[in-house]
Amino acid sequence: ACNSGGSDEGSEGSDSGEGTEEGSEGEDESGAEDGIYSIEDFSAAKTDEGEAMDGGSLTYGLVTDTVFEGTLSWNLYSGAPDAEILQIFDESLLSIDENYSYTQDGAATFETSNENKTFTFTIGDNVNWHDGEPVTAEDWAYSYEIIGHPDYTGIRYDSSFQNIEGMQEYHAGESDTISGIEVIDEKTLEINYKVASPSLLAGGIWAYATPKHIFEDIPVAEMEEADAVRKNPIGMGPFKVESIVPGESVSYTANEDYWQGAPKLDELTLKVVAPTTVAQALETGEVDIVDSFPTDQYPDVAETMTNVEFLGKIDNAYTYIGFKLGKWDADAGKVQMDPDAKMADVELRRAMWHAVDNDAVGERFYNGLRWKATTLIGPAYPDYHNAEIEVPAYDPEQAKQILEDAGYKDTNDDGFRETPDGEELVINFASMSGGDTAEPIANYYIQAWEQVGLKVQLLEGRLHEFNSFYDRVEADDPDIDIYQGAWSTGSDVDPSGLYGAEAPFNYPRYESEESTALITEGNSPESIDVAHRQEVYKEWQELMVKDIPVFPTVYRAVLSPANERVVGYSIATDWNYAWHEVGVTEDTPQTVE
Amino acid sequence: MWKFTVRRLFITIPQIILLSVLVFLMAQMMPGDALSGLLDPNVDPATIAEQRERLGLNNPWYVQYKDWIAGIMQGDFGQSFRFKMPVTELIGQRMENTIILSVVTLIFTYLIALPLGIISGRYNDSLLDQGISGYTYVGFATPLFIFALVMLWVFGYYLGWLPTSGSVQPGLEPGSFQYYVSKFHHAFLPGLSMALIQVVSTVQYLRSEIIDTKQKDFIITARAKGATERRVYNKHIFRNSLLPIAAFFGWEITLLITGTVFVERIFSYPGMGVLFLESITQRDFSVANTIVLLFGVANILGALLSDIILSIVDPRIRIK
Amino acid sequence: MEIQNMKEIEQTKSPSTINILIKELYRDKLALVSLIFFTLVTLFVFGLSLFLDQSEIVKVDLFAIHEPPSDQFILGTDYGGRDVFGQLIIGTRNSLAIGFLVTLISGVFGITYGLVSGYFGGHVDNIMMRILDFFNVLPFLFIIIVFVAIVPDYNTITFSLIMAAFSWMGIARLIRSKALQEKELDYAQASKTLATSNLNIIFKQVLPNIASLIIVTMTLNLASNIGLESGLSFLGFGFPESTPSLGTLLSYATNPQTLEFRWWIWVPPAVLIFLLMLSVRNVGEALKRAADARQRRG
Amino acid sequence: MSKELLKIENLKTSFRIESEYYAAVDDVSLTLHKNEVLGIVGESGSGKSALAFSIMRLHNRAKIEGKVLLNNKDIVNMSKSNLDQMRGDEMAMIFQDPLTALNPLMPIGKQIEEVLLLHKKMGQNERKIKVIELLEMVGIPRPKNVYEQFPHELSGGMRQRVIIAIAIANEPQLLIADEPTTALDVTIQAQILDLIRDLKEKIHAGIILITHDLGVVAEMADRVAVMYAGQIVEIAEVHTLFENPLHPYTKSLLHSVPQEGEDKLHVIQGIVPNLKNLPRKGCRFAARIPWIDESAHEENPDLHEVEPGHFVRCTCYENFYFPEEVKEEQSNGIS
Amino acid sequence: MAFLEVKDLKVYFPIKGGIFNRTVDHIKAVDGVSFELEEGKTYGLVGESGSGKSTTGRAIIGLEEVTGGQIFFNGKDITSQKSKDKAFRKDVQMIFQDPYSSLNPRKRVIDIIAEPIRNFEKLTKKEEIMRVQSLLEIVGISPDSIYKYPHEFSGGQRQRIGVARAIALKPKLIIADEPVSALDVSVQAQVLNFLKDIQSELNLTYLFISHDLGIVKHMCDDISIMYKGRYVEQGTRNDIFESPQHIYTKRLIAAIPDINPRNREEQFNYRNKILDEYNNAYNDYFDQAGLAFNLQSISESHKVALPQQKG
Ligand SMILES: Nc1ncnc2c1ncn2[C@@H]1O[C@H](COP(=O)(O)OP(=O)(O)OP(=O)(O)O)[C@@H](O)[C@H]1O
Ligand SMILES: Nc1ncnc2c1ncn2[C@@H]1O[C@H](COP(=O)(O)OP(=O)(O)OP(=O)(O)O)[C@@H](O)[C@H]1O
Ligand SMILES: [Mg+2]
Ligand SMILES: [Mg+2]
Repeated sequence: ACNSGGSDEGSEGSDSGEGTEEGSEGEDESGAEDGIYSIEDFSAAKTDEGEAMDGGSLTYGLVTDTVFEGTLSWNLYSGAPDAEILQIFDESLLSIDENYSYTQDGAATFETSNENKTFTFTIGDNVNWHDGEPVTAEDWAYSYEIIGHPDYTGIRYDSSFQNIEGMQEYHAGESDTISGIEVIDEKTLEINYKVASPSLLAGGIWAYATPKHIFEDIPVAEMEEADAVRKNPIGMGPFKVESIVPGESVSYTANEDYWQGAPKLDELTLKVVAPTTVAQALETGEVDIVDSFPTDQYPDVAETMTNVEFLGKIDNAYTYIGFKLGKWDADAGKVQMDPDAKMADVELRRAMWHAVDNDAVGERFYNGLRWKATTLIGPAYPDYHNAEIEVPAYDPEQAKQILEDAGYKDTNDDGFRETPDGEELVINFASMSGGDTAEPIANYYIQAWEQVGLKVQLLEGRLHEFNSFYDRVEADDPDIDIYQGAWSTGSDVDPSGLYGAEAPFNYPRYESEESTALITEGNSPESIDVAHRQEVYKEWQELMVKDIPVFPTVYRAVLSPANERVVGYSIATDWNYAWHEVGVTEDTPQTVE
Repeated sequence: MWKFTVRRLFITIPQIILLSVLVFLMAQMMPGDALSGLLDPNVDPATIAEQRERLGLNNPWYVQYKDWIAGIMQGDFGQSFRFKMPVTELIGQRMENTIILSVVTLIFTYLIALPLGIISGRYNDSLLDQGISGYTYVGFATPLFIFALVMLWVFGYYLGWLPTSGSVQPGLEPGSFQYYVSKFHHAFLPGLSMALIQVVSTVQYLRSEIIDTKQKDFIITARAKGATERRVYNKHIFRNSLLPIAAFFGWEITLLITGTVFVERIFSYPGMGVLFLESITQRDFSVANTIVLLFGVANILGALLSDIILSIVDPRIRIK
Repeated sequence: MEIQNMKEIEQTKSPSTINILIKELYRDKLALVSLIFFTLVTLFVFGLSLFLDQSEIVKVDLFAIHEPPSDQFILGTDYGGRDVFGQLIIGTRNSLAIGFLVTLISGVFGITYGLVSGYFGGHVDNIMMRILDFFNVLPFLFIIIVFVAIVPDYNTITFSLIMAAFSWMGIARLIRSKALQEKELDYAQASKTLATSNLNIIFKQVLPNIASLIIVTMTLNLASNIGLESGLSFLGFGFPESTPSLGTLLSYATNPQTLEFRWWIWVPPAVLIFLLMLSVRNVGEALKRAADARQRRG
Repeated sequence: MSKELLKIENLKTSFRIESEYYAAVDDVSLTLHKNEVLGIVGESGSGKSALAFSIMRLHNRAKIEGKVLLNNKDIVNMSKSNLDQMRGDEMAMIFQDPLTALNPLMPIGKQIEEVLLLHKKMGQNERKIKVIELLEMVGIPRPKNVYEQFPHELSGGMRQRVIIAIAIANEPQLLIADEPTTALDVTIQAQILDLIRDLKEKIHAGIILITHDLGVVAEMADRVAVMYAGQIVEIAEVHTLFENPLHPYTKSLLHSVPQEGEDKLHVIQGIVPNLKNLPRKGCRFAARIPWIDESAHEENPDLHEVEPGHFVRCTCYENFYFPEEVKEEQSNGIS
Repeated sequence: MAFLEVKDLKVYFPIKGGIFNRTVDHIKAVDGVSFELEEGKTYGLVGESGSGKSTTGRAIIGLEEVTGGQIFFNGKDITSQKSKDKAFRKDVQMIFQDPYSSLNPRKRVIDIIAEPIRNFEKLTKKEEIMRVQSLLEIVGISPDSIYKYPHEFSGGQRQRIGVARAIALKPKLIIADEPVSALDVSVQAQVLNFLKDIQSELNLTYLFISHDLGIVKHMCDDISIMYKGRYVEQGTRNDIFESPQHIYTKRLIAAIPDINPRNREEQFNYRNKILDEYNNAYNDYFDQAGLAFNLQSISESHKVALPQQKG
């Protein structure tokens, strides 16, 4: 399941925020020369300075420009900030390892049968809701009944749900029950899938239960507004929601009855911190931890902010330049390539890749906390990322050569190249606003292309706001030839949602037989064999570097600073939001003198 | 006075209707409609068309307008596509904050403006007056947002005296005493920042009003009666020059509303102003439109209030 | 002293409105300094921007990001490695240009509106005033923002028009009340009995009498329009970043690192906007005094 | 009328214009007795109001020199609090413009009460009764209603009565009326003048009546002072002044009033010079009677007592004639 | 055929009120006034403030909308605004009360005086200057003042500039609305003298509006007394001053202060007597609404508003 994500820090997020761990060894995070940093310098887990005291409280800062929506239900939420709030008081029944694969260490265990099509889950006996009721199989099944319900308006009902036996009938209202889901006993649930797929084991299962005894009487259509979601939600996690100030903050208290044992902290407070003030909030101890620190501010505080430790990991996201190669055929429900598209010539696209210096972009704008991207499956997926592929390097001369060879010459001496047919070539570039760097980066690319003789101009002379940008890209606005976008990918590497021929999110509107074959292969039952799947995806990554429907520009790091007094905190994927392990060594946060 | 008030009310009604039409037209001009946000892009276009028909989005504009108004009458401003909740409820949460901020600002404004204006007007051209005029002079040229930023930096971060964001300390029981203390505490710095800039016009107005009144003939009459200087000021000059200020009160609302957008943004104060800005950038237009409508109504009522206050305090209008 | 020495008479001409205003300005040293400052800044930024290439200035330089002031960059660079000084020049020019434009559009419209409403009075006035009242109670900042957000292709002209659409009321109201007073004065009545046409009375008789008031109001409007523009840009609803203005430069200060460590980006525009507003106001106030003195004498 | 109530000696009131002081009242000396009406006439700008304001010390920023003795108390150098006690009690004033002299936001009753409150120990009710009495006394119909009303609800004549009520509330010994009827119609003027006359009988005050209407003076005053350019140019008993005016200015004024049988009115040449341009040396009126030889004027004109109680300034009155008289005589002579 | 004839002139002003600001009533500023003017004479209109004198004058020249009645000028009906053509504008001029506001402070003397000339004639700059200078000479102001502004003149001079403007087109009728009441006695005399002088020179007819009976007596041949929008008495100077018939007229005359201090007592007693008479006989002279009755002729030239003799 892939979803569109924002271009920049903290913008619209998407699916459950799972990630992988990478390069977590470097303990020493002391400053870099030239103010250039590397993700290698960061650890994902907090270095504990002493023993946790008994109890204590901690403030967790949620960095966002806006307020949080407050749809506090895994089934219903849509914004990333809500997920941050949710993960403290409610958790997935299944835990994952560093490779995003389900483990048997969570609140529930599972077995597969029937050629990996049937899953049988057993929920631990000591797993209870905050109100003392046990978490039952029925509760878990209820989540599926909500998401699959005809009145459901959320965004979770996707292909992995459709893959469940009887789900489509239920969704269409033809059936009152989902035939593929069976409650065996109070703590045992069985789900039957139509097709076995590797995605299922990599986060493809909806592992969040819903307290049915509370939601039972609320019609699905009204759930989003229910008090049980907005005012006094309950979960099964280590902390309970004490009170909510809408849009601003949430106070939690320890759940003494937590199945992994009572948390170390007595209280936890989550509050919204604006990206502009986050540094001061950390320095003064107003917050102990923030979920994501704006990387462009890091160099300014790296030396001075001595009261916190910066944790870091690679984000499962990349920024890219996309080329419009066709249109979406709504009737057929698939993309339609256009051989006459302005950007149809792959040599032109390759030259444009050669022309830009993404390492410099990463270093200059992000001080190394973003760096040149190579393939469309990033290093956040260590098992699948193809690090060997040779991608076009920054080389303006070569770019010019490629263009010359492909017939793009400056025939009328205006300083810009014309098409091989001798027509003016003006490439319209759309990019979205957001953050300080959006504008200079867009301009940088334009300048870089100009250097190799390509006339690229910013669509309407300005950046476009996030929503209207994507609307226009999605609508295949003829004024857009190329665009800069970003994807934040989910836990599964499967690229079908972004580059499949039938994917509406396939914004470049690219397809090829080869690509389609590989994508299908990667999610076939054969690919449950991880080694096979790795092979397929490495091949697909190579194909993308050859065909260049888009080229990735930078990968990025997530930084999460934590006050020195915090122990037991981590941002590693396999930490599984173990908030009950988090403690503090002293009563008050350390501050910068 | 009653006649005046009633007549004034009658002017208000067409204003509100016109405002609603304007907001409605604005909503029509906005790209997309209520549905483009509500529905999943993956949903069958036929379903969307069906939904459209069902929601009356294909009706002629006046029918839609009528339905919209009918909804508003019942407190239904539509649904926020971003927050997935009724706009009414969403704005309700923010309105409290904005009102608290406005009240705090108003209190500060009058607490600062009245003494300054009175001193400056009474002792005009004295050293004190020159100081105060200097302040209004500088205040006039200082953009609110720069000033607020500096205030935030100095008192919020550098000195750390006051909270720098949010509207209330987390975890307090809503409605409790501490809760309101905390709300006030959070509104203190933004309110003060706004007030310090906004007093400028009031101080200047009060000053010139006092200087003006000082030269009126009836002041000479009062002196000729043997009234002491103090009495002349208290009973005649201040009273007469404060009345227009009282009437200014309603107009102050317009100023406040504009100011809150800036300070709410700067102090990350979750009120209607930031909600508006977010809604616009997130294209949550049902929310944005509702806020425009509400602020417009607030302005209209402010103007009404001003006129009514004026009619109460000024006998020349009262009698008419 | 007969008709013969007409030459001499010509020379003893009494001063015109403009002359009196200029004289008053000359007397008020602060206003004079302000005027000179304002004029110099205006000439400087408009003049210099002829030689500056906007696309050159907004050109991103990856290797000069956040440079402090130096010989090469008088006021350092911003996060895009762009020369702040050049942006300041162009930004000031843009801000002033929009200030002038909005003041002019709203001024011309407001004056005409006010004159017509005030001079004709009666039902015309009644209806026009109700419309004006309505505009007055609109939450203009919000509506401007909405318009900026929904007008797809906005540029200096559309932006000015949007701003002007909500800033003509003040001057219109003022001019109207003045026109109401003036037309009741005997000199306007006299013109009527002399068969002078309404249009002539409005524009040739009444208008010159309120000219000083108009100049004063327009001057003060200029200040508030520059302020409004910077406020809108600050909120992100002004010019796009590729068209710098004082407001966009100032909005960099929302970044606390910029606020604290990189003063060269935001302090110059802040100071400049402060000085511009002050000088415009100084001039406006001096003109106001001049106009008042004149009224007392006339 | 024997007792000297008010004695003004060498009063000089100067206003500051562009950092220099100019005297608007220049060396004025006069006396007023109890129960006497002293009329002061003169063209606009001759300093009549300035003189009146100086007596009450109502000027805001004027330099006052000389002596103003009311019952032998020196007002010019009196402390502010003593002055406050005198104003409204021992001395009171009626103003020219009834439209602006009342506080628009205060009910009529309160405005009259204020002057009682300031000087008399009275209970609230007592005061109200007294106010209604006063309103009745100045001839206001339905005083109980008017008590509650606001100034703008009354006509000009009524407002002037209210101002008079304020002035006489404490039965002052000195009443200064600065053009009390100029803004009013003749019929109302007559009523107000009658009222003042009645009041004089009742409270035996000394009254200074300022006006530019010679008719009013003729009807009201016991003695008349003629002011020109800040100075008194002639002062005399009313009969004397009207029957035997001496100063050229007095003569000119009397001549300009339309009178039976006269086809041509007399015109005084030129205008009253404004304060800054006042000639400070020699006869101030000289410029307006250019046909009179310079030598006729005194160098430092002083008030001369030509007969008991009749004072004239400057010697130019001695051989004064009107130019048209000469012409008439000449043309008469020819025909 | 009369030079100017006003028949039953009515000018009402609406009183707005009520919740919707509708016209709820009218101020009958002028309510059925009729008179005739003879060429070359001065016709006085007297009354207390608010009696409708100015409104009458302004209605004739077209500054107020006429509610009812007719106005004829040289036999031509000029009641409606439209009928007041250029010829009429040329023939009828007005002098205003306030010499300060009646001259545009932004205009130079030449522009002020030339305004009517420019509206009617095409003159070269030079001719125009000559014309204006000769007009200035007529009104006794130095011709080299043409480039001065009004504030550089005294009240009397300004009033004469106003007159110069009024006579620039050689009008036949001049409506003078309290031309001297804003002026000091000394200056008053100057303007009055001057008005008399040019009357004979230019054969002007004056409609002279004033509340000062002394001045009216000095200036006018025929006089009308107005009260609350209606005439109470009309006649020659002698009719009015020697044998006033209406109690209101008598009261007005009695109110004029006598300039001879010897007559003080006499005048005082007389005034009181008239006042008593006025109070006693009020109902004989005014109807229930307190308005004057219609005029009745009591001699060829003398008309008084007395109740219709019943019988
Ligand atoms: N506060 C003041 N400051 C400066 N000059 C003043 C002031 N008050 C009066 N004058 C000047 O003093 C002179 C005398 O004025 P004053 O008011 O006493 O005249 P007046 O005889 O009362 O005239 P009027 O009949 O117009 O009331 C005038 O030239 C006037 O301009
Ligand atoms: N434009 C107007 N609107 C309403 N009422 C008016 C208007 N002009 C005059 N009036 C009223 O008409 C009546 C007559 O006014 P007018 O000016 O003719 O009186 P007047 O005799 O000239 O008085 P004055 O001596 O004060 O000039 C007054 O009651 C006045 O209030
Ligand atoms: Mg005076
Ligand atoms: Mg009049």
